[in-house]
Amino acid sequence: MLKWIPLLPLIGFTINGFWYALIQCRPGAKKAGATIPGLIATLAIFGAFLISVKTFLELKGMPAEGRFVEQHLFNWIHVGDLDLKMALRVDSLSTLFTLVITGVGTLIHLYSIGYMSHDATPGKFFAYLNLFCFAMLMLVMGSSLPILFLGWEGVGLCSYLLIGYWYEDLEKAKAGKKAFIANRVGDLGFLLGMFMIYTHFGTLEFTKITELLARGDFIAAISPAAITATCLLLFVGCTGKSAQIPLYVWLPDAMAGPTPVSALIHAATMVTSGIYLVSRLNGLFSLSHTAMMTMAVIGGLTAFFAATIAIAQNDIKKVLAYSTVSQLGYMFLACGVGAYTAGVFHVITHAFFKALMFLGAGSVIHGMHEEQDILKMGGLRLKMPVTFVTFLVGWVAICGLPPFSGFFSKDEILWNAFASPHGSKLLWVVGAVTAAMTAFYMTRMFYLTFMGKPRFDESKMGGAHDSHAAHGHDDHAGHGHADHGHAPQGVHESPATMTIPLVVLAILSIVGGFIGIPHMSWLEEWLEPVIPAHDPATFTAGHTTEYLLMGVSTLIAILSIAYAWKTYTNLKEASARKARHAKLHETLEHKWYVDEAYESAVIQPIYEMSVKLWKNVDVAVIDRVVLGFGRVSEWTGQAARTAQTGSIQVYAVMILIGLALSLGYLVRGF
Amino acid sequence: MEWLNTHLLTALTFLPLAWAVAGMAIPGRFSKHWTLAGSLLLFAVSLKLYYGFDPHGAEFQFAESVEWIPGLGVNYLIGMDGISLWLILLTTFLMPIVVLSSYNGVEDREKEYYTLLMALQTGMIGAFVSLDSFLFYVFWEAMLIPMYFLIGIWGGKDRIYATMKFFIFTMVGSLLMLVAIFFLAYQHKMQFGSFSTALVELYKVRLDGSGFLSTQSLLFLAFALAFAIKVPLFPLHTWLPDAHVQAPTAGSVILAGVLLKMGGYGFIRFAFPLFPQAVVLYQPTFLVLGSVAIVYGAWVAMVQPDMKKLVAYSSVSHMGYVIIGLFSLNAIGSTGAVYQMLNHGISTPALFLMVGMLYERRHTKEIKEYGGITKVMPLFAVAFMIATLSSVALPGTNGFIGEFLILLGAWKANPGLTVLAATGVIFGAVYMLWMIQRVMFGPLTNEANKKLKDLSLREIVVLAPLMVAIFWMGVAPNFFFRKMETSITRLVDRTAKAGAVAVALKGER
Amino acid sequence: MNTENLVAPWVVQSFCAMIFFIGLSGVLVRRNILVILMCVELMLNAVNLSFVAYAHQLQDMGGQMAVFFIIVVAAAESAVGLGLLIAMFRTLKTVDTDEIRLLKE
Amino acid sequence: MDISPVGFYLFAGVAIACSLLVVFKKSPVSSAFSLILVFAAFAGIYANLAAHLVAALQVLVYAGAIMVLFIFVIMLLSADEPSFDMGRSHPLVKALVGFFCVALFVMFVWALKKSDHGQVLVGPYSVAAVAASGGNSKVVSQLMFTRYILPFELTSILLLAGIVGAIALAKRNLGKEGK
Repeated sequence: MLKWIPLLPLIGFTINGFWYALIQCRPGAKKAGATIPGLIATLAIFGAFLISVKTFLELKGMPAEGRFVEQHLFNWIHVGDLDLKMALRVDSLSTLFTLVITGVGTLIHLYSIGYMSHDATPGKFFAYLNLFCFAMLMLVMGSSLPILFLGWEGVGLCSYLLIGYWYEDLEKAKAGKKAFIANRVGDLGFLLGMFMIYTHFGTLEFTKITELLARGDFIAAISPAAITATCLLLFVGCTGKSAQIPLYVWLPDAMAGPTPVSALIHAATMVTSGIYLVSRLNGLFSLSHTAMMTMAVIGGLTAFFAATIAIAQNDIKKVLAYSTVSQLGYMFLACGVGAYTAGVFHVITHAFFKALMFLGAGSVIHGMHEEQDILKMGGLRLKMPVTFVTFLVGWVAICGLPPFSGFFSKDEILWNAFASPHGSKLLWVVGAVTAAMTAFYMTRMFYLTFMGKPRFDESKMGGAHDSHAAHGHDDHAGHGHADHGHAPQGVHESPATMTIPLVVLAILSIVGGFIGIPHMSWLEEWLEPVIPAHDPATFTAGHTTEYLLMGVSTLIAILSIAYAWKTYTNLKEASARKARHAKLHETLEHKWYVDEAYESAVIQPIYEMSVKLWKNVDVAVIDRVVLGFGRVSEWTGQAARTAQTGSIQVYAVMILIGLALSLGYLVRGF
Repeated sequence: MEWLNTHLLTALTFLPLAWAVAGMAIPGRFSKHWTLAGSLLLFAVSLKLYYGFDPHGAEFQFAESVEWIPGLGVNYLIGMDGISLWLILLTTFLMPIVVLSSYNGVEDREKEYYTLLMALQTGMIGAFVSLDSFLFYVFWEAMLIPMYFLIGIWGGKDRIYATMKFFIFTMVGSLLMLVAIFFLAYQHKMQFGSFSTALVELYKVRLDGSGFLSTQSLLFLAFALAFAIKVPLFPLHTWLPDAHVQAPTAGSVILAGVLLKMGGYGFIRFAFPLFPQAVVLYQPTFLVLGSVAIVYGAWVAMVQPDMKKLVAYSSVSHMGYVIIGLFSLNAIGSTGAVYQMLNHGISTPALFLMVGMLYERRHTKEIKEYGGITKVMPLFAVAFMIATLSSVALPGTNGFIGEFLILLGAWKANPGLTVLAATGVIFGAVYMLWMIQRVMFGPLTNEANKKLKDLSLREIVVLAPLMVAIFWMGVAPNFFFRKMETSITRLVDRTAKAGAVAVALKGER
Repeated sequence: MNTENLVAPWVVQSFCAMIFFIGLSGVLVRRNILVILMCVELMLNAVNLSFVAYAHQLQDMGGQMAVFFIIVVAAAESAVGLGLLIAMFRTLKTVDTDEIRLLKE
Repeated sequence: MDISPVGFYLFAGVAIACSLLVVFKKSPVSSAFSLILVFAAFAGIYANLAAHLVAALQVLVYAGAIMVLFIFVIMLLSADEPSFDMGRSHPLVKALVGFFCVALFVMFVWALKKSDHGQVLVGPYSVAAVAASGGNSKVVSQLMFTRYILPFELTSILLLAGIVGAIALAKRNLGKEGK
């Protein structure tokens, strides 16, 4: 039964794909509505969700240690001693992920039907969306590292296709390319990590690796440096895919894609694949302290760094993008300090409230007719009540106020950062400060979007062509035809297909936290076979400090919300304060000039280098050498020609010399 | 029909030539249909080869031997094993596609064009099946002549320069090989009393392989030079971009699809088994050259203004992978290398065909002339995307299997270099996606691009088999590995085992 | 006849060689075609003498027969040579090889 | 070699001197005359070597026919003015020619000296045997029409070609003048 989970989205992809390619692409084909392909896609992913729920229940019934379901499809590569089987394996960890992917995926597919109703080629969009789900499910359900890698690059491809979905806008195409190449850089690290594992462990199957990890003698044989190198290489792969410090630059630009894409790919699923990989191989990672320390430090640093940038962003999706990078930093901080379960818990809760907020943002943009700049919004709580309420839930959850899910998962991470054997006080401080900043910029965005007086002129809005589109996708209504020519109607609440997923996700954001309440967390006990729980003895602090820290983090959240609320009530005072330290604000707005730095440090030199290589090495050196042979023969020909003087005597003399030399040579022999 | 069973390979080799000669009688207009029928028939016959080949049977099957030049011990000895099976099938698989793709691409002198194509096929299949080094040399040179005319007559603007360069470059390289063949035959006479250039005989010849300049190493270098030019390996590759840019679509498809594989096949069939110790001695050099070729090819491809030249340099990069795969000297690397040759024989022709289609519509290969093609040619964009994914080695396509195995094999041989080679994975994505972005995506600014027609039915039929092959080879590689596995283990044993002696020698010196 | 005051064979042969080389140097150095032809005759005679000397030494008539034929050839050669010379002289008005550089393209 | 040394050395000296004259004399006529002397000296040596027929032929054909032809041509072309063209040729060419001729000569002499194994009587035609069977010319003519008949015929064809050639050269010119 397992194979149907990834297979259904694949079938959805093929149906939509071929339908689009064969029917839509024919010149003069009439424009198709979004409902048919949308329904096909949603049904496909919903089917997959039902089967994953069935698998989950099946796993629940099994005893703790035997808790996995396997299905062998066919053997993929059999060469020499490498024998890779295309097999799916779902255990307690991957079933959670499948549930999240298919569950949130279904909601997002449903949402997209409404969102993409005005799009010109919905078939292509839903085909790509389903292909993404297939790849993500293969990633999570693969039984060996190469299958995980198959899914890994598959999701990279789909994010490339979906980010650059509105390919007519060069910026969006560039963003897609940037995402794929940044992922590819990470995938290189992942590939080399896989080779290290293969050479040291002799196998790439997860089950065999975990068995070998358990055998102490085997591990002793491998040099610690090799293990650290393997973990770091795999972590490089994660930084590429889950947008951590060096390779996070593609995620904010990925907002160029349609919003459901950002919700599904860049919030809930793809970016969390790094965490899945780390927790899947937690046995390997926990062997090398340095690797975990680098992971924790990079995670913390990314969280803090992204939070600072988010504060100064004005585009609603960019704020959410940087907040995702920051939350991912948190997850890696958790894994770095050894609390993989906390990381997974945060993945789940983050999937709920971040998807919720992205979809909320999407419905705001949809309603505001492609307006994405929060400075031009305001007072939407009256116009879009459902979006407002659900967004409120998401905002509160991410700020980490009890009893919402964000509080539990973030607090678990902070507690582990503080107290776990691998953690350190400094990491807790960074986490806490980032939590404060998160609350601040989230409140800022929430307030500017929904509260206060509307700062836009409704009459100019709506109508056939939304000409003004700062960041928004200007061809939302494009493709050379006016699809909704109805009268200019102001800011409107999104249709039902968009609001239902919002409500469901809001509920999940509230309820989500209860699966991981500290000390009686169902999650820890559920993931026991895959991720061995920490025995509390090794913790450096007792329960009392744990509750104390909980109180402190809640207090921080409330204080920064209040502070943000106060600053943005009167905008004049807020802009005055901004002017005061304009320099800092300006650098934050320009994302610490990281993109420009990359451009000049990496991309430009490579470009110039390759031009030099081509012009100098290829054309100048090698070609000249090759043509040189031609010229050499020409020159010798020329030289020889001068010997033909035309006078017979000279020829006779040459014969004589030749005769003399050869006779001399022969006579020498006597 | 009975004759066909016993002499299948001879039939396969000379059927195209006979078919072309028979085609002389056909009026010019129908020669393309005639050639298409011929190439399809040939493909069917070659399938018989696939079913007849038993991987666990003798090393060289369907063998035939006829005395040719007794004096020199040269005989018409042909046969095939698992590796040449797939390369032959690749040739016969590509030929109908090539013929169909040049249906309205070629207007003047059609009859000669198709005759040359078939003659080229005879040359190629002959080279893949010949087991006598002299016979191999004859076919090796015979191949050049039709290609020379194909590029020289139907080529682009300064085709004479390109085809002359291509011809002389390859010819000069292989002269040394001829000298080496005769030296080997002579050694065979010294050691066994009679001249012989048959491969199996030459395997028995013992050569001093101790130093870097020992006889075995020098002979290896002679063979390696000829094959490295053909591959083309890094310093000797400058003929490829010129030949591709000036060649007609069919010419560059065949050139990229099959002729480049001749270099790799030469290494596998001749250089590796004949000079195992030299191979081990020169392994690091070729690994370095291969890695440099990958990165160099990718970087230079990035800045090419002309699409065909970009794809040509990408071939340099892909074949760099083949070299490091071969020289990793283990089963995984070698299988990866052979598989990468097949992949490259599918993805690059697809790219060339599509560039050719664009050329047929807009008569320019400059990237800056295009932009936003997806809007008017969506189906073309889908096909182009698939071919790019295969060329960029995305898992699920054939490219990934090849590159994964090669890098894994090379990692075992030399981890440091493999890291350099693996960066090729990134640069591969960079130049292909950058080209796609400039050609396919972005606003449709150029007026001329607005009236471009999407793929016609003929063009779909041309591209469909390649697209299917890309996914089939990506998802079910075992189907291909089954047939070539034993041949590769034989190759690796013959090279690694004897090579070990060289290593031992080097060790204790 | 005691043997020591007889002429050693190599002396005769080296004498022929000397005549031959004098003729050769004449051919190579002199500019006048007539003199060149004469020197060629000289070289031919040197060869004839060497033939006869060997014939005498080896007591075989083959040498003399060869001389006989060489003389015939020499006669034919000089006849044609002079004929050419006259024809050339008629057009080029010179017998000096320096002016006659038709071979030089 | 049982020939009288006195006669041989006398004739040899004359021959060498005259051949030097042929080469270094300014005027072609004097070269021609010294060449005749050389031929005469050669005839003497032939007679010394008991090759009477050849000696006779030498005098008849070489001195008589060929040299007469030469003198005739020199006079015809009035190319008699002394053109000491030795001077004009390039000193390097002269040096090269001189050096290589001497070098080769020395090589020949050295080779001949080394390979000279004294009296090696091989063939049946010793001087006495030839005299016994009727003299040199009888033996030569006998051989001419028995063993060497083929070269004899070939030379006759050669002569024919020579004659035709000479006529063709002369005729062509006449033809041109005649028009």
